[in-house]
Amino acid sequence: MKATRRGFLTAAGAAAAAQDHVHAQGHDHDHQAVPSDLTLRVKSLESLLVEKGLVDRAALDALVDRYEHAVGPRNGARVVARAWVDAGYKKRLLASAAAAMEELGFASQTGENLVAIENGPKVHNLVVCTLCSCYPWAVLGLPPVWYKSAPYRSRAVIDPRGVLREFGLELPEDAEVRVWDSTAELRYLVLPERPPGAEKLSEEALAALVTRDAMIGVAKVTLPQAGGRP
Amino acid sequence: MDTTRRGFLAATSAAAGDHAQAADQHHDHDHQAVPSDPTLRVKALESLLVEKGLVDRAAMEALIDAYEHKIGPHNGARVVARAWVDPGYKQRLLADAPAAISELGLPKPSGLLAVENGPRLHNLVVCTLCSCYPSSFLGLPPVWYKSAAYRSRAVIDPRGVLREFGLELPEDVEVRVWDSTAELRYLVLPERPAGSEKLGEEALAALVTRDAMVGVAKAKPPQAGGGA
Amino acid sequence: MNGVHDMGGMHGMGAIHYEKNEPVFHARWESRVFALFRLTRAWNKWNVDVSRRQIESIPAAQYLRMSYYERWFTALGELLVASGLITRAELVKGKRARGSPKATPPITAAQVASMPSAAALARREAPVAPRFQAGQQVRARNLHPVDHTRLPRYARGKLGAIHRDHGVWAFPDAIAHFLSDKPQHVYSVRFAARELWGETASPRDAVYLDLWDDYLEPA
Amino acid sequence: MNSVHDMGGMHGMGPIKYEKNEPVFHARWEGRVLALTSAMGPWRLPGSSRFEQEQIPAAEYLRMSYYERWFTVLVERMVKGGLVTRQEIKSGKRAGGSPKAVPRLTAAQVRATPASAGRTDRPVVTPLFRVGQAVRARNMHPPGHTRLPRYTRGRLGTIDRDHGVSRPPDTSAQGLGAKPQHIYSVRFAARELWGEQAAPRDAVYVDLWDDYLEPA
Repeated sequence: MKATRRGFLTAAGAAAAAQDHVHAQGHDHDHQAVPSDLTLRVKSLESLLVEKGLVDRAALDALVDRYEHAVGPRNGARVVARAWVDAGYKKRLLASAAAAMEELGFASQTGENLVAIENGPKVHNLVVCTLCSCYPWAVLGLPPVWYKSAPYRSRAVIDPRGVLREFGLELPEDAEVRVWDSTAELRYLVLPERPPGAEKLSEEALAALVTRDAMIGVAKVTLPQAGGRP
Repeated sequence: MDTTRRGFLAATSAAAGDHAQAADQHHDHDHQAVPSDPTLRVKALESLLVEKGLVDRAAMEALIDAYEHKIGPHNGARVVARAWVDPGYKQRLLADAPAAISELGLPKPSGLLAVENGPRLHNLVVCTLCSCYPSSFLGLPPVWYKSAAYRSRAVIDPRGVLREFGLELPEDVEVRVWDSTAELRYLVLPERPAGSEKLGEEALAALVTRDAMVGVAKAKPPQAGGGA
Repeated sequence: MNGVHDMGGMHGMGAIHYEKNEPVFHARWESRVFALFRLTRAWNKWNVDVSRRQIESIPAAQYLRMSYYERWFTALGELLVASGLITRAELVKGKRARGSPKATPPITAAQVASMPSAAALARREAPVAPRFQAGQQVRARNLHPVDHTRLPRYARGKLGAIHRDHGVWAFPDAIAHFLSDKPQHVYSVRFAARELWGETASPRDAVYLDLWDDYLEPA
Repeated sequence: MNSVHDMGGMHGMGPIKYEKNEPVFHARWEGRVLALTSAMGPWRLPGSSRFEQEQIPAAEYLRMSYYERWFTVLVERMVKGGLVTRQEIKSGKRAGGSPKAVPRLTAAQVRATPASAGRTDRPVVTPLFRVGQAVRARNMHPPGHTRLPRYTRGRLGTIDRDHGVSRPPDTSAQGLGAKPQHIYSVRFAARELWGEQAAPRDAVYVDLWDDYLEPA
C-alpha cells in the first residue's frame, strides 16, 4: 500500500516488480496494453473508416498533431504567469477563467466550463476525476497516464495527503487540502503559488517554471536549483 | 440491466474479436480458470508441502472425500424435514440450531442460525465480502454463490436476483437478506410445500434443495419428480 | 479495506450463472487447493482473517479475473512464504531447499473429522458487556480502514436496529494483524432496504448484517 | 451505475506510477484512437461514450488501458449507429457495393482555431439552493449513468458556488436529468466522507446538480 517516495518517482516499475510480481502484472497494463494486437486492430479500423469515407486521414493527422504539438501545459503556464504579474488579470481569471483565457488569445474548447482555483499559504488544491478521467484538455493538453490510473482516481479523494507525499509534497497539518472531483462538465485549473525568490523574473521566465503537475495540484512551483541558490 | 449486459457481451464479441473472448472468459473463469496451468502449479505446491512434512497427503484425501461424499445439502434437508413434521423440534432449531442439528446425530456446527420463511416473509443468504457459507453443514457453496454477480446484487436487488432464479415474490412479501459477514452462518428454513401433508419425513427431505436452504428457491412441490 | 471484494451493491457484474448438477469441485486441482488451505491453517501461523486479508489484497483486476480457488491458491502461496513455512525459492521451484528440516504434519487423516471450524476458533467466552440491546437503534460507523474489516461499505453511516445479540467473538480488524483478540459482542443488525439504497428500494425489504460493537454507535 | 469506474475511496489499487517525460501518446495507435473518436464525432454516434465505458465488464475495465477502453466503445457505438457492420470491422474492408460517404471533419477544420464550445441554450432556471446552504447528497443508486459518486451519497455538504444551468447526463428512467438545472460545487468535509481518521481541515469538492441534492 505504501510506496516509498524514491521508489515511486524513480523506479516505480522495477520496484513494483521486485516487491510483488502480481502487483506489477496488474498495473503495468495502465500504459502498455496488448501493444501489437491493438496496433493491428486500430490500423485496420482506420483504413476501413477512411475507405468508407467516414473520416478523412488528413484530419486524423491534424488532430494527432494538435495534441502532440499545439495544445499542452504551456498554455496553462502562460495563464498562470500572467496572473502572477498582473493582479487585475488574476482577479478576472478567478472570476471567469474562460474570459481570461480569451484575453490571451486562447479560444478554449472547454470554454466557460473552466474554473481556476487558487493555492495559498494555507490552502492547497488538488484536481481529480474519480468517475472517468476528466481533465482541462484545452489548457493542459492530454492527461498523463497516472492521472487516468486507478490508483490516482481511487486515492486522491480519500487520502490526498498520502498521494501528495508520494509526489514529494509534504503539507503541514494546518494547511487545508481541497480536492476537486471533476465529475461533471466543469474543468479545474490550479493556480499555484508564485515561488519566493521569483520576484525579478519576467513573465516568460515565470511561465517556464509552471509545470503541468503544479496546475493539477500534485506539485508546487519551484525555482530551478541553480537560480534558487543565492 | 441484465439484458443490456448480455447484449453488450454479445455485441463486443463480434465487434472487438478477441477482446470479447476475454470478456466471456471472465465470466467463465468463475468456474474454470486457466485449466492446465493451475493443475501443474497446484501439483508442485502439494508435493513441496508434503515433502516438507507440512501436510499429510492422506489427510488431504480424507478432507476432500468428506466434502465430496459426506457433507452436503442432504444434512440440511433432514433437519428441515424434521422441523416440518415436529413443531417442538422446529422451535428448538430456531432457538439453537447447532443443538437441534446434533439431536439428529449430525456433527454439531458452531455459529449456525436458522431463519424461517413464511407466507409473507422470505429469507435470502449471501456473503458480500467473501463467500461465507455453512460449509460444514451444507457442503461447499456452488460457484454462483461465490460469483461477483450474486455477491454484488443480492443485497441491492434481491427481488431481481430471485426473479432470475424463477421466484417472483409478491409486493407484500418482506424480503430479508442475511449478509453473513461475521462467523455466523445461516440456514433458511423453507415453507413446507402445499400438498405435502401426507408425506413421511424422508419423502419430505427429498423436496428440500440446497437452493431452498440458501433462499433462492422454494422447496420442491411433491410429485414434481421430473415430468411436471 | 475498500477493495473490489466489497461487492455489495455493485452494478455491472453480469448475470448469475447457474450450473445444473454442479460438482463439488470442477477440477482436481481445486480440491487439492481446498485441502491444502485447510490443512496448512493447522500450523496456526495465520487465522481466517489473516487469510481473508491476503485474498483481499490481490490486485483488483486480478481478483475479478480469478476464479474462487485461484484466489485461494494465490493467497496460500503468499501466506506460506510470509509465515516462513516455505521460502519464495521453494514456492517457485516446488522443491524443498536442500538441507532444510522436514516437519511432521499437525493433522492426520484420522484427525480431519475433528478439525475445529473457523467459527469455533473465533468464538470467545470472555465476559464482555454488550453495548447495545435488541431493538435499539444504531448507526454503523463511517469507517474506511485501509486494512481488513467486516463492515461492508454499503452499510457505513446507515441507520439500523439491533435484531439480536450473537454473543462475544474475536474482532476481525484486530486478529487480521495477530493483535489482541479485542473480544466483543456481535449483533445481527437490521437495515431497511430504503435506508441502504434510497427511495427506489422496496419499502418492506431489509438486509441483516452481523456487526461487532466497534462498528456501531448509538443512533 | 455502481461499477468499478466509480473509484473514489477504493483501496488496493497499488502505487501511482509517475513516468518522467511522459510522451503524449505511448504508441502510435493511441493517437489514432483519439483522432478517430474525434473525427467520428460529427456523425453523432448513438449512446454516451462514458456510459458505454462503464458497462465494460469490471475485470476488463480494470485490465484495459485508457485508450483501449476508448477503442472498444468507439467500435460499439459505430456498429450501433449503423455506420459500419461487424463484418466490416472484422475484415477491415468496406463491404462490396456499400456507399462511400464524405468525411464530416476535415483537416482544415481541425487546423482552424477551435470553436468555443459555448453553450447557446441558457434557459433561466431558479436554483434550488444558495451558496453557503447545507445540503445532503441523495442516497440513490441508479443502474444507469450518473455523475453522483458513491462516496458522496447520503453525505452532508455545503454549496460552495453556483456554476449556472446545465443538464445532468443521467440515463436512468427516474426522470433524473430530464430538465436543465443548476449545478454547484459542493464542499464535503473529509471527515464527513471518510470518518474520524481523515484530516480535520481537508475537504472534497464535487460538482452536483439540483437533482442530486436535498436540503439538509
